[in-house]
Amino acid sequence: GSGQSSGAQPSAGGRLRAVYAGGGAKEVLDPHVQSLFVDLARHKAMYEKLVELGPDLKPVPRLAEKWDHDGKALVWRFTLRDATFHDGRKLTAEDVLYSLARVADPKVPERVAQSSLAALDLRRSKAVDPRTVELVLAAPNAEFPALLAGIGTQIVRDGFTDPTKPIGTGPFKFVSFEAGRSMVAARFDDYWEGAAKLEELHLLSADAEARANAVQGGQAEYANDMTATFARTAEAGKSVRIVAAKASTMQAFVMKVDQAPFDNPDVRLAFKLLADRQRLVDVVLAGRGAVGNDLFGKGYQYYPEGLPQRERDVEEAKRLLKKAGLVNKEIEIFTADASAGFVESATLFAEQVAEAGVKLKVTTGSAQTYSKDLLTKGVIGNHRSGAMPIPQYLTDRLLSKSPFNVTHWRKPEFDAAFAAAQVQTDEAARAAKYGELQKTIRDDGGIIAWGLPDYLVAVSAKVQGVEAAPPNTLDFGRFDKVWLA
Amino acid sequence: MRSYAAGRAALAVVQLAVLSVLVFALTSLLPGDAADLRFTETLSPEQVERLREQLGLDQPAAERFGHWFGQVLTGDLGTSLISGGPVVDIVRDSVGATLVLTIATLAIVVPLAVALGILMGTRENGRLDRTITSITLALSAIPDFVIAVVLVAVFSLKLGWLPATWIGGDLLTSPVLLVLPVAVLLGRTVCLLSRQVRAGTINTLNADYITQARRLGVPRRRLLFRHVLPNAAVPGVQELARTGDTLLGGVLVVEAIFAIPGFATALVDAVETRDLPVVQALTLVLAVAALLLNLLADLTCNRLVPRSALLK
Amino acid sequence: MSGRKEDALSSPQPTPRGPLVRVFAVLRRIPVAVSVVLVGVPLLVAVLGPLVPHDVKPGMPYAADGVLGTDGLGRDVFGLLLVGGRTALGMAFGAVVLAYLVGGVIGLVAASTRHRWLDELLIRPLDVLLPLPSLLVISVVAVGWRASALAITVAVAMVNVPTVARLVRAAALDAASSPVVEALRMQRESWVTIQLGYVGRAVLGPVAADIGTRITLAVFLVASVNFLGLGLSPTAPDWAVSISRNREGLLLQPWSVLAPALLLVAFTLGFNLLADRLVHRTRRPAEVTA
Amino acid sequence: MTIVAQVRRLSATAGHAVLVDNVSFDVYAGQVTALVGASGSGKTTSALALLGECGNGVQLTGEVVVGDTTVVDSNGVTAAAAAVRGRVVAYMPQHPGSALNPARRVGATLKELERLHHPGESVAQEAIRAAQLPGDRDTLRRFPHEFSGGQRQRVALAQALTCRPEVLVLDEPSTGLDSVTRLQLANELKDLAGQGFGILLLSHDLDLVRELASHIVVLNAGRVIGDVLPLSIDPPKPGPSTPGKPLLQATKLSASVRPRGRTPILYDVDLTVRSGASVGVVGRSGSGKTTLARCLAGLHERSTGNLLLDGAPLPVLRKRTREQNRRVQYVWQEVRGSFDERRAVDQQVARTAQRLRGLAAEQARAEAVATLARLGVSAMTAARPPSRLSGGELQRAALARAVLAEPDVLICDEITTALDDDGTALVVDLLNELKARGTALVWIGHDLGLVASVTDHVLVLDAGRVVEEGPSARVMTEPRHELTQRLVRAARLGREPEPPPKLPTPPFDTADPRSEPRR
Ligand SMILES: Nc1ncnc2c1ncn2[C@@H]1O[C@H](COP(=O)(O)OP(=O)(O)OP(=O)(O)O)[C@@H](O)[C@H]1O
Ligand SMILES: Nc1ncnc2c1ncn2[C@@H]1O[C@H](COP(=O)(O)OP(=O)(O)OP(=O)(O)O)[C@@H](O)[C@H]1O
Ligand SMILES: [Mg+2]
Ligand SMILES: [Mg+2]
Repeated sequence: GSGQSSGAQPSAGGRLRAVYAGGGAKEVLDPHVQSLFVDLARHKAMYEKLVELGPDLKPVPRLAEKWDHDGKALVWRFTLRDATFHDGRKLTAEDVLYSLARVADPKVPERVAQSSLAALDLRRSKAVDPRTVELVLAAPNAEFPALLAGIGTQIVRDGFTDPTKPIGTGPFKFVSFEAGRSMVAARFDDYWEGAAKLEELHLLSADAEARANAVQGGQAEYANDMTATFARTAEAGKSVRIVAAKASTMQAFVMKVDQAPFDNPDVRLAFKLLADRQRLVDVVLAGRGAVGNDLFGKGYQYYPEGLPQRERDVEEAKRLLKKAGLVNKEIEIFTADASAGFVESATLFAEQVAEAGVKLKVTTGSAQTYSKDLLTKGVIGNHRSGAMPIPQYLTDRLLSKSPFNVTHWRKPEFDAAFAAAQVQTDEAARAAKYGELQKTIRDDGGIIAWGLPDYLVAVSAKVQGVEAAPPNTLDFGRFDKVWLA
Repeated sequence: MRSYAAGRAALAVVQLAVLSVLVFALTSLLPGDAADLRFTETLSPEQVERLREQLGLDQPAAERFGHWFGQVLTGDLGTSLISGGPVVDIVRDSVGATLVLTIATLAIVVPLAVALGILMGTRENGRLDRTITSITLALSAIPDFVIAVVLVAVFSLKLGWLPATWIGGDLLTSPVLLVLPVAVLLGRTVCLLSRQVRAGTINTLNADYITQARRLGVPRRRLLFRHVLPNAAVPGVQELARTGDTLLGGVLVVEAIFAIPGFATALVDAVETRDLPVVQALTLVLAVAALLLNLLADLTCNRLVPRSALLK
Repeated sequence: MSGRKEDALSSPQPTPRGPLVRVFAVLRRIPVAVSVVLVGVPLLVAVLGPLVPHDVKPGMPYAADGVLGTDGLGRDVFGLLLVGGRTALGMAFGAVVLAYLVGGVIGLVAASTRHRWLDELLIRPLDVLLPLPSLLVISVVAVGWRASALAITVAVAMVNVPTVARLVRAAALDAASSPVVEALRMQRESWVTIQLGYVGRAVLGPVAADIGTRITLAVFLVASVNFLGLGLSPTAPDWAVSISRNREGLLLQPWSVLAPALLLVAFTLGFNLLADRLVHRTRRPAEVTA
Repeated sequence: MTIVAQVRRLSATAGHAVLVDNVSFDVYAGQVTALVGASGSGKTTSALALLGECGNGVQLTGEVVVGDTTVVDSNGVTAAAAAVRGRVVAYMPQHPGSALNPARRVGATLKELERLHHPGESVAQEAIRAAQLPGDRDTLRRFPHEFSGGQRQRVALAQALTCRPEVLVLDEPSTGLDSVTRLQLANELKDLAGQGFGILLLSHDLDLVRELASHIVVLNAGRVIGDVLPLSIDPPKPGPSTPGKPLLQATKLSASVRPRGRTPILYDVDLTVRSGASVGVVGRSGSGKTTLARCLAGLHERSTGNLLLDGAPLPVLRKRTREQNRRVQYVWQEVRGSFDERRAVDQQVARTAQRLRGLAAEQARAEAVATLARLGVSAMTAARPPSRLSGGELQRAALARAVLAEPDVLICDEITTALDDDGTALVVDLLNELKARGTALVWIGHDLGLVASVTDHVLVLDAGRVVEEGPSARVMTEPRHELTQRLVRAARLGREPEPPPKLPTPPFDTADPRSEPRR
């Protein structure tokens, strides 16, 4: 809960300093090249997308007022809002086409949305009128609006070439930027949704300890991505308030389903049964989170309801492991200090697995290359995922051709079922099909999703209007509704 | 003297060249390259492959080094593999804060260490000497990260007197930002340096020429500042040149704790992201600084005590 | 000149007796015993700690269970202390020993060789290495061979090799070029007798003085590397890692940070004091030691 | 005669040791008062009392009045003493080379002293002139290391003179100087006394004292034992000389400081030593005598030329056989540096017999003790570490160390500089005996009288070249080369009724620096 003081009247003016985990030279100003939270926040302040994601990760209109398709989900029409760019020009269909073309430019491989929007056929897409744009896909896809809400899909001005002079339709205008340090933006008075209350927005970069010190020491009013321990300390005082988006990300162990011993479904199940999820949540997440049920996306659109919670059952696990002949064997778990809690959870999980007579040896790899290494190295490892629509998660990680298929889950029938679901234009039918797929994953797949960490943001007491929202959704890191009391 | 300078310069050039080969080799040993690290789980492997080609990382290491070296010879440090911007900018941006930090530290360290060193040296084994010795030894025994954590907890979070981080701060408008970082860096440096000055002072005081100057009626204060100090400073100056490297280790800790976007952080970042041109450039800058510092120290010593250079 | 050597510049003056001076006058009376205790306790913990059977059931993070409470992973702080010293001190000791093995031999050989080219061959490369920032070497090693105590020990050692080699060479050269060695050669003493009996002993003084600071610096370097998360695994029980990982919970369970910090500080402080004493001793005129 | 300093019943004690016992003397304006006596007799201690100074742990009593200030009374050094230093008494220390601050230009210190003691007067310039230094700007801007040893000695003198004190104390100003330089010094001092300074001269150089002093105080073991100079013992009689076959032959011997002949310091020296005979090497300080000796000993490796021992080539020490090593021995000029501080002297001496003659440890030790005793160093003294031996004792121990090898060629490099006449006699006695047994001797020294009596043949070196050689008696009586003539003439200081005509000081800047002492 955000626990806002009731009845405070929004007041205009003031400067808000928000601190994010910095990326040093990695930080970029180009809205189509981004990957860090601090980049996302920066782009969100200045740019907008056609579509955004709601709190349940369902597409909601943004620059596109509304949309519909030809009934086969192949040709999509988006009606644009009456929005104004920072330079005073109105948003038009041409801007949208230019932006999407810029994303797809094959000469610049680092435009992140390139692969997710690969299905878009830009040659056949066109501006119907200044406020209507028609986008044609190469193959039908009922999830297309969600793809337009993915990262790196911001709408820029037609002819935008110089990312160092950002011009968007967002609530704040660019003032200055230093990679790895700060960006300053000022209120854009002609914002279509009504000008922001803040006069000035500073987005700063710093690591966790500095963020904590800054928000406690009054050098910042907003600190993103805080640790549970900090939350515990901060809640003892009065100066800082924690805004927690409950259970909005996922922590898991991933097993490679095509490699021994995890090519044996019994072993996979045994490991799922061995995880003491509550203890993992209590220790690794310091209690700030919910236990997981071996599935991604609890509470999101398409999450199958009514699944029983997987409980710990050491006896059953022992039986399965004995059957698989794994007792007293040693398996390596490949981890790295790549993300908070990885090494800790691996270490703890090793203790839990040991209770069933299997030794899990913790091997630590290089933090920076971990996500790539994990694709090929280790039979079991750590995995986390931020908030994203469930179909996207499946696309990215669980199809035969998925680029980040860390569990090596490659089943043609699964791929086919997913393709069939994606073209299904009826939402309920689609949801049912997705639900089936997810149950398969939960029972048979290689993901031990043990915890759903809360996403924690710290704000100083005078900051009002900060909503608890999962990352990557519309209300997350949004400063046009925030004011200083 | 001219041949001495020429020899030094030639050695420096060789040192820098060998160093860059070494650094290149060292960083080439690291697993993964900049393309792998550029983005995690946002770019598809196919995109990463294209990127790798674009960055020229698919070429053999020797070729890449040759290319880089040729560029440097023409005075171009190249572009960052990560930000795509000129390396010069990254170097310039990161050097500033660290430079201010170190200069501010040294501006306090040097006079303080000299004063303490002389005070201790003139009273060798006296009460004051033992007292200051104990304090400096104790101070230098506390790791700088412990000092930093404690200082922040007390002066920023508890008392709220001083800013805990450099986040969003500007040195020009709030020089108070320097207080805590400099305080952390001071401890060990002052200790090391003052002990050198102390040793130098004691040595000098025992020298015949000081006894002789006193016997010729040179008064105490003059004796101390005109006769003892220049000689006593020599080991201190040499220590100072060597302190550079030690100091940098401390700077990294301080930069991490106070969120100072400085040189040490940039260097570690660049290593972590395999941004080779940046690593190379930063190392070069550092090596040049170290060499210059040593040269400066030698020249200073030579100026202070002309014979000391000849004795080497 | 006066008998008492309070001030070498002039006749004795009354010593200032401010309150501060009086307070710290106590400090200077710290007998050797205290320094030995300061060094000894952490050393004993580090060496014998892992042998002490200490089994506690894991608790909640930063709880008050056990002697010193628990750390961020719910582990018993006291139990961690017992096993965390081996790496914290061992890596530093190992690094200095290694640095002296390599650098010392290089320095001695370079100083004693009559072949100028061999001297050049041994020392010039080190000259080139000297400006190589230790930070870079260590971060490269730390990033490349993450969490390997051996790799970091070797890296810290290598960073120290050039300085050690130069120090030993200078001291040995001083001794080797002295008329004493010529006289010994005139008497046809063997090379080994000269090196061990005279040169080696002459080198011992500067080395003893150097080893004190070098070990403290190595402890700091290793600790800093671990503190910055470049070194050992974040779940390692190492003291510096504990300080680093638990400092967030300083207010929740202070011992999780303070206990390892105190041990580390006690060790370096004690070592500093002892080294200082040793330097004093070696600086005394020869008559006293003869 | 005005008394400018008065010492009455001065005693100096260190613990129970009495260093100076009831010493009284005066220093007169315009005259030279000399304190003489053997080494360790208390000269420096008494002189320092004039400044109200003493060594560590030393307690002064008695009465010392300088000008009209009492600097020492029955309670020790008075508070007023500090005021006389520099202003009333100026002291030139025993080793002036190390008394100059390497970090300060010599002019700066001179100006400083002028401003301190005589502001507004140009005393510094006068002092420089009196010290026979050129007073140009360039000289004053030099640092001490840019002067030669002799020049440095004069800079130190200029410093003392700049103070324009009433009493000038000069401690051993002539040790280690060749005869020419020593003569120049004597003349300078005479002039100074003429200008009205009261000079206190401390020296064991009796000839110098005889030449200068009008009042003499003889000290012995801390007591005044008289006011008449002890008679100089005549140089020992030349030993037996029966030159045999050539033993050691050097031809075209050249040496350099740096490798490959850069910075040469010795040029084409030829030298033959016959068994049972003795060759002397003389020359001004820094002329290359030690270098020549070290070449023969095989210690100086940067040399070219031929070296034959008994007709067989003699390589550098490193490549010599044990036998060659034994047959050629060298006695160091800088003795103190050649002993290991950590081992007892007798042990170190005995090692020679053990290593080179294969004697058992016991036997070697006995022989060492016997040889040392012969040289006047008691077994008790020799059992101490070198730092507890006086310079003279150590010098004799170094000789014993070499003699124990029973060498065929013995090279002695200024081995009597720290010895008084009795000690010298013991040394010469031993050497004569060795010679009688066929040992060949190379003798280096500044004391020409002694050289003449010890050697048969002499080489005169100047700037690394042999400028004259011949039978010792002939060279000393009829020197042919101009340098030899100067050396011989200068050596007559204090022994001839009329002083030799004052020699022109060589032009300062063209003086060959290699002919000046470096330290
Ligand atoms: N600080 C001291 N403590 C104890 N004994 C001392 C001290 N200084 C000198 N002595 C002793 O006092 C005696 C006289 O010393 P002093 O230096 O006056 O002799 P000197 O006549 O000047 O001899 P030299 O000709 O060698 O210079 C010596 O035996 C010396 O060992
Ligand atoms: N290492 C060196 N570097 C430079 N010059 C040197 C070095 N060694 C000797 N010399 C010079 O070589 C010359 C000869 O020195 P050497 O010691 O042989 O003189 P010496 O005749 O023995 O003098 P003394 O009478 O003072 O002992 C001197 O001018 C000296 O300055
Ligand atoms: Mg004396
Ligand atoms: Mg000589």
